[in-house]
Amino acid sequence: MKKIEAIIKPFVLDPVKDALKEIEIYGMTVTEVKGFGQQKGHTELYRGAEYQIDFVPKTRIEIVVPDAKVEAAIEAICQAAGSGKIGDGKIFVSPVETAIRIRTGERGESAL
Amino acid sequence: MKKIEAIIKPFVLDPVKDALKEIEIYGMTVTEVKGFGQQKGHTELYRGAEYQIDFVPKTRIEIVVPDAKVEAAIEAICQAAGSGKIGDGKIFVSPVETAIRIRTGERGESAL
Amino acid sequence: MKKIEAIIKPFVLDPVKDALKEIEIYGMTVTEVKGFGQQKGHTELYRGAEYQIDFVPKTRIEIVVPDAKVEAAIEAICQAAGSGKIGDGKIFVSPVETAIRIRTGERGESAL
Amino acid sequence: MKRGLTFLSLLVALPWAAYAGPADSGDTAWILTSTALVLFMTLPGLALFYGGLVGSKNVLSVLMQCFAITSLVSLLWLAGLYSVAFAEGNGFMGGFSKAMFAGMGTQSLTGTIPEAAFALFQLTFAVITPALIVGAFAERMKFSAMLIFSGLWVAVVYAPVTHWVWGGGWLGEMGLLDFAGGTVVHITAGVAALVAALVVGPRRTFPRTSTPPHNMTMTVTGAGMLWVGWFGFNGGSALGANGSSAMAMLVTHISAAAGSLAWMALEWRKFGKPSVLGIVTGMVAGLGTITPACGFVGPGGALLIGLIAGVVCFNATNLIKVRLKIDDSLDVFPVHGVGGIIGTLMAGFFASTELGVFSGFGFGKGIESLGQQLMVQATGVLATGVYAGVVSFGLFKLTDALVGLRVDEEQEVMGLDLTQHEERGYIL
Amino acid sequence: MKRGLTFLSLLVALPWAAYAGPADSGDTAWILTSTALVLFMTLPGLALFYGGLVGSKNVLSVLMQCFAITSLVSLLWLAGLYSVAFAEGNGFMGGFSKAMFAGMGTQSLTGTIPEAAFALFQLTFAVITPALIVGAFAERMKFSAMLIFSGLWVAVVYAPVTHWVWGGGWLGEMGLLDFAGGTVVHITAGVAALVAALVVGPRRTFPRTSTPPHNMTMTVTGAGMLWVGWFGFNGGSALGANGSSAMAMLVTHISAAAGSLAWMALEWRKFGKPSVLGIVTGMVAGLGTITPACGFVGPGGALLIGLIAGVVCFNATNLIKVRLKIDDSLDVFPVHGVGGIIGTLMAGFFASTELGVFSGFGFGKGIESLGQQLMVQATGVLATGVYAGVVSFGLFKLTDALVGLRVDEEQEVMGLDLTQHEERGYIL
Amino acid sequence: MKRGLTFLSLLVALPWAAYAGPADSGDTAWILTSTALVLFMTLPGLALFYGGLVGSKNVLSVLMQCFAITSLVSLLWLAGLYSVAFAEGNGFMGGFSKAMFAGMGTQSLTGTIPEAAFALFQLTFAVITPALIVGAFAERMKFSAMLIFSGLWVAVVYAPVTHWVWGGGWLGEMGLLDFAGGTVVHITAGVAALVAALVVGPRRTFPRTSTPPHNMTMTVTGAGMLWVGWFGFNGGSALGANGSSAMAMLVTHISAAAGSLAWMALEWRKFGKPSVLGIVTGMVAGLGTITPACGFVGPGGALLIGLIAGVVCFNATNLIKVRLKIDDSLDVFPVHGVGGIIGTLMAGFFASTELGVFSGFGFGKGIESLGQQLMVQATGVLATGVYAGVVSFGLFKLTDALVGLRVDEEQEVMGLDLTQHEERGYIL
Ligand SMILES: Nc1ncnc2c1ncn2[C@@H]1O[C@H](COP(=O)(O)OP(=O)(O)O)[C@@H](O)[C@H]1O
Ligand SMILES: Nc1ncnc2c1ncn2[C@@H]1O[C@H](COP(=O)(O)OP(=O)(O)O)[C@@H](O)[C@H]1O
Ligand SMILES: Nc1ncnc2c1ncn2[C@@H]1O[C@H](COP(=O)(O)OP(=O)(O)O)[C@@H](O)[C@H]1O
Repeated sequence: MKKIEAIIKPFVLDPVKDALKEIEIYGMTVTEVKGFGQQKGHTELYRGAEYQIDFVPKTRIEIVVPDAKVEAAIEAICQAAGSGKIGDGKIFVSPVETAIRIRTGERGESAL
Repeated sequence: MKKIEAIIKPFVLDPVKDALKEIEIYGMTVTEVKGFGQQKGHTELYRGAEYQIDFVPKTRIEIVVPDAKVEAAIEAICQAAGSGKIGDGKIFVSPVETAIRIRTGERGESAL
Repeated sequence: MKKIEAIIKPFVLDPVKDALKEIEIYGMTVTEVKGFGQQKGHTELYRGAEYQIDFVPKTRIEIVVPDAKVEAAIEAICQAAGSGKIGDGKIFVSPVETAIRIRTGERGESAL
Repeated sequence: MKRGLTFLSLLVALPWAAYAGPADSGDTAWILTSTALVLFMTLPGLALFYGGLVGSKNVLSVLMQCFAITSLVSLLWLAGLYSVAFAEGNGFMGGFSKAMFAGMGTQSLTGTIPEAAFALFQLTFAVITPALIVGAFAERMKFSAMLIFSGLWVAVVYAPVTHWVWGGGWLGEMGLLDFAGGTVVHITAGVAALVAALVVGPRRTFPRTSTPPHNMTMTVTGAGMLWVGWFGFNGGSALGANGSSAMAMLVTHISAAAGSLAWMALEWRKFGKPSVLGIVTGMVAGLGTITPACGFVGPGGALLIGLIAGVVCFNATNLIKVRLKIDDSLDVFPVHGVGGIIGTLMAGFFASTELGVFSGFGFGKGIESLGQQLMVQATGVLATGVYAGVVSFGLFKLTDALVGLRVDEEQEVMGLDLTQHEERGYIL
Repeated sequence: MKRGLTFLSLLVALPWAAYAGPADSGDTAWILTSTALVLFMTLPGLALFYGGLVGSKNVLSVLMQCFAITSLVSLLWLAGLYSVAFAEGNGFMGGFSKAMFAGMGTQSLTGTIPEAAFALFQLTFAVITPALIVGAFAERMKFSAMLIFSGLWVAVVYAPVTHWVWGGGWLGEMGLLDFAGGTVVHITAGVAALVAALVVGPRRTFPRTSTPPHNMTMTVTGAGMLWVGWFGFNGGSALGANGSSAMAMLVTHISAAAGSLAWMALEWRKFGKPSVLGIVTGMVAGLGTITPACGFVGPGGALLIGLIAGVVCFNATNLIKVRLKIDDSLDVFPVHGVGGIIGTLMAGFFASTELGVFSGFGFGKGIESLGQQLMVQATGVLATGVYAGVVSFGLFKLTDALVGLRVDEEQEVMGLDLTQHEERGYIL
Repeated sequence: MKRGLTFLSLLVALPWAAYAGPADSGDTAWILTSTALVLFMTLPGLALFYGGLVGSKNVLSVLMQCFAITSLVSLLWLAGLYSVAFAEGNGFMGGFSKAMFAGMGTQSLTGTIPEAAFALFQLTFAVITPALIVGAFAERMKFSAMLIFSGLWVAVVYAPVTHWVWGGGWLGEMGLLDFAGGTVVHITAGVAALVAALVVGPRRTFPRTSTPPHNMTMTVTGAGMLWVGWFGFNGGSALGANGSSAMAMLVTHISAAAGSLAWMALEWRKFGKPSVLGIVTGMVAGLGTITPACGFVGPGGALLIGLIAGVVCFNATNLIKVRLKIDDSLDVFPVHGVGGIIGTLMAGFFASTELGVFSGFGFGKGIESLGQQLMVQATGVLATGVYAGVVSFGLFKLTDALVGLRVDEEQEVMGLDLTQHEERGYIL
């Protein structure tokens, strides 16, 4: 079981969600985050004083999937979130040992 | 050392926190997130136009615990967060290699 | 490749970011979170009624780095975020299997 | 005094619309302005003041309740309640001769102002009174129940009590001093709020884990609007632009300031820190308490009234919420109810012309002594309080039987905004 | 009736500034107050009402547009547009004799009030009308384009149409009843909004994934301010403090309340839940619709006008947005345009003195029958609607040629606040 | 001119309360309304304007300061400051004969209005002036220190200076033109703000990483309220409803619009984008600058005054904050102080009746030439500026000695809301 964490641009959340649905990944958890990377922030001016805003608003999607679906999920996300422009974001894959569904106590892949 | 990540309903945060305290888990980090899963979102209507809100507000609790406490923690969370209704949430367990307490530089379980 | 997750006090975000930049870590993702630990929350009073606020505002920095940079990053964060006071926060290190840059599809360390 | 009683004597002495000369343009200008100010107190003033104090999942429900009450009561006022309050009738209620504002043209006068201005000005009072009660049952009442209760309450409590005091009824006749609504507005609403809290029952989280105010900036914004709007409420109650309205505004302002500082000082001493919620609550206490008195007392009296208001309402709030654990969610009774009671009593006292720098402008018509005036004031307090309490209880029970008062637990947890109105306050 | 027409007859009958006695202080007080109330409708009223309805990344752009329009139109009004609207001229436009407020001293009068008060009161109308249009092209228009369009539009549409109706022009002469701006304000703005939506085109996300309102509390706050401010808009249009202004305010209030409840009821029935956005939209519909009628109809008429406004505008909104899929973002046309049209027609109807409890105060000068009055009203609706539509279309095309109307896709995605103004609404 | 000076001549010529006929109802209506408008400027207007500009952890502290100042100054005004400002005395201060509003009944008049209205109207000016200073030391001042300083400052700076200019004192006698408070309000507050910034010292994050405004929508809301409320501030300063008040309002509005557009244009050129904070700051500059002049200049003069205000204050802000790196947090000095200075000077200039389309309504009493008037204006600027500067410095030092001016570093980092008031602005 793997956790796939994707940091994407906020406005591609809907397409990414739809792309994941198509490969039958229904569960996901989304967080609003601020990113720092090659894509630069911007400057805001308030009464002539400059405020350098280094962070760019990003959305973080977290999905835990069976090993078998990892590649498909990566593919789907890249497809839906890629515009070819700097700041499209990253995907990180990391191991998850188990998952539990709180409602039933089920463990493992059937809990996803 | 493991990281336990639980996605729960926002209003059970307090009971869950209390349940963890009882088994002497005091440290935790909480994030407000939006979830997507079997529990469906809702529709909002503004002047007759429908807005389908797919995401449900959820709370994510993250605790890093020594291996010995993993089962007890899972148990405590399931107990406090479970209502038997769809949307109660998930728990994910994943490996953590080390923890450092910034204040002292301590590493390992004593840093928790 | 490792993921370094640091839970720090919100107002040291800028120094931490600068310290990481100095050791040439440019990419990071930041989330506003609420923490619970030894540092206690506070009480708010509204018309004489007490509200115990258990959670302290914290900032979570997440950086994925090549194995070689892990120690330097930990060092830099401890340096910039440590004040010696309770609540300075924690760093957690965990394994990441791979990273993908959405824009290009690159994988592994070159995607960071 | 004479000026102060313009309104009362008018209603008592003149056959309606007997006189039809031109309106005084200055008096009219001020009452039209006051009308705008009093509507402003409810929308958006009170709505914001209350809205900020609830959880963010219930903010729209509060705003919605204030809006719906405003609209509903306005139409009921047109339909017949203005008539019940102000048309000729007996000592207990007016007749229906003015239903649908019958006979009201652009030439009809009430005193020196157009009757249309008078009717609309009074309408804004009828609107804000039930809106005040909303604070007591916030975060748990069904919208439909709120609507039914408010409509009935205005008809059965507010309109008749208005007749008693201002419409030529028995309390006014008796010489009750209530310039701008200590009994009519604050006691009736405050007592109804206490009944509401008891009948509807506490929020499911009370007092264990109840949520703090979600947006204090909204509450403070509303508070500022209330202070400003109250100038119209009290100053407009002179029904003209003259020395009496100016003095009413001046003493209103002094009392608000004194109430604010008193509450702030008590908080500072008792809890170690003064809070902005404290200071604005003291302001409302000062304003509510001076309301019945503002046409009869001088600046020195107003200072004492404000200070006393701050101290008494501060302790009343503590008593009700912390000690008695009654979930009058936004403290309507301890602030408005208690303020109205002590204000009505103090109006009788500080109206006396023999208090030196604390003197007022004299007792009610036909009243000779301080003791006599205080008896009348106490009668007014008791009569309006008991009537409002008993009838409000009945109306809540009736409403409960009709549609049920509370939302179910799941809805309360999810919040009224989504479950009652399918909307959310903020999507930032 | 007489009072109601004060304004019109004045403009027609009196050579300007011929009379220079002292102003009536009461009338002056009320118009100065009304001026403040109408400015309040735009800033911050309308700005908040609209601002809350857009996404949080565009909120400042809306506020900025309202502020910039206010400032720009104010200077244009000084420069020459007051003169175009109100100086002597022909039936279609005034001359330039009053440019730079020439000849206006502290002694110059318009009727019983200082001309400076009249000019400023009218200025606030000129400001809010183009600000209303902003709702149609929100979230996608370039700031520069907005500025150019608004300036031109006020000059070429608003000022002349004002002359037609209130400045001694052909529609006023014909006996058109438009007390406070059904044609002048709501039809011109509403039709321009429809044209804007069609010419500028929909937001890129419309209707697939458009974002819901980001801050309903802001919208409701603005709505409350609009209701209060409208008292100045309609009540001030009597240009004095008298029975006519009082009655105008009263019927305005009744119509707002009726519109609110009508919309709420329809939503409740159709969608299962009443919403606060619904009730405040109904309120605006009720207010916009009574605007042309408020000096001519009685309370009974106002009740019907408000109810009809709620029902018709509710359905119009549905038609335009859901069925025809026209992205008039904040529903300016179905609420203001449609409200202005039906209100102008109903003004003619409910002005009749022969409708029993629904009677009004009589037809326009020289008009004998209901049929004749309705013909005049229909002429007013058509003439102002068609003129506003055609000229607005031309002005949008011209602006497009000059600077382009829309921001590019990336800017639309990032939001206008950052890309047009380098600021963000909230950093909580 | 005559009308414009009503107020001054009154104070000079009439023995107080010598006349006791009935008040003019129209004049009274307008001053009561203006009073409400000026209070509205502070609560919630200025509170929101300032509150939005600070970080979200300090928003309540700003709101609290505005509320506490309002309450405190109101009681001090009652206690004796009204008397210091307006009772008979010498050229430098009034006596204490009107302490506790002694002798003020419902029949007492000031000119054509009740003295209670005059005293309350002036009270609202006394309230807003120290509230303006709050912007200079925002985000770091102790609440207790703020309270002590503000109380002392109103007593020792504001009340006497008011006497000098409006209370029959030496500057008024000399013929100083200051219609609504260029010297009394804006120069005294602006200079005190500069002193505050220097004595209290910069925020610990300034200028390295200071936080941008946390809620621009709040600031813009407050700005709208300030614009509206300023109608009462300037228009009410005529102390009646007449051609002079109407003209004062008209030129106030023109100057606000011109200041807004000037600032917007400069930003657009210099930084590439116009911002909403820019346009509203220009508005405040235009309003502050026209304040001393508004009773003496015509619309053409107002246009120039507004444009110059925008340009000068824009550059002054840049100079103070960016170049001199003085942390006058919310730019009180460059906007209000500088605006007050240039406005007072320009009042002297544009009062001239010989400037063609830019003419005003004539010089001060007994002043014959432009040069002489300008000397008087310069004297007023210098005297009030130097006095305010020196005394404010002393008061800050005194307060520092008593309780300390600043919170400690940890409190500054955590924010004043939690550490001074144990509350938070938002829990969304
Ligand atoms: N090493 C990293 N660790 C964690 N998050 C990262 C890392 N590098 C980038 N990110 C996240 O990914 C986002 C996009 O990265 P960026 O370098 O701007 O563009 P690109 O996706 O084109 O490489 C960043 O804003 C940040 O949130
Ligand atoms: N595969 C997944 N990966 C990450 N988060 C998930 C996953 N599945 C569910 N979640 C999270 O858990 C929440 C609850 O899941 P849901 O399917 O609605 O109900 P249940 O807990 O009854 O299975 C979701 O809202 C989402 O935040
Ligand atoms: N076991 C844990 N798992 C996850 N987060 C933790 C854990 N312990 C502490 N934290 C986070 O670290 C923050 C700081 O911890 P705390 O115990 O207050 O102080 P210190 O850093 O001095 O040990 C907490 O507020 C919480 O967010």
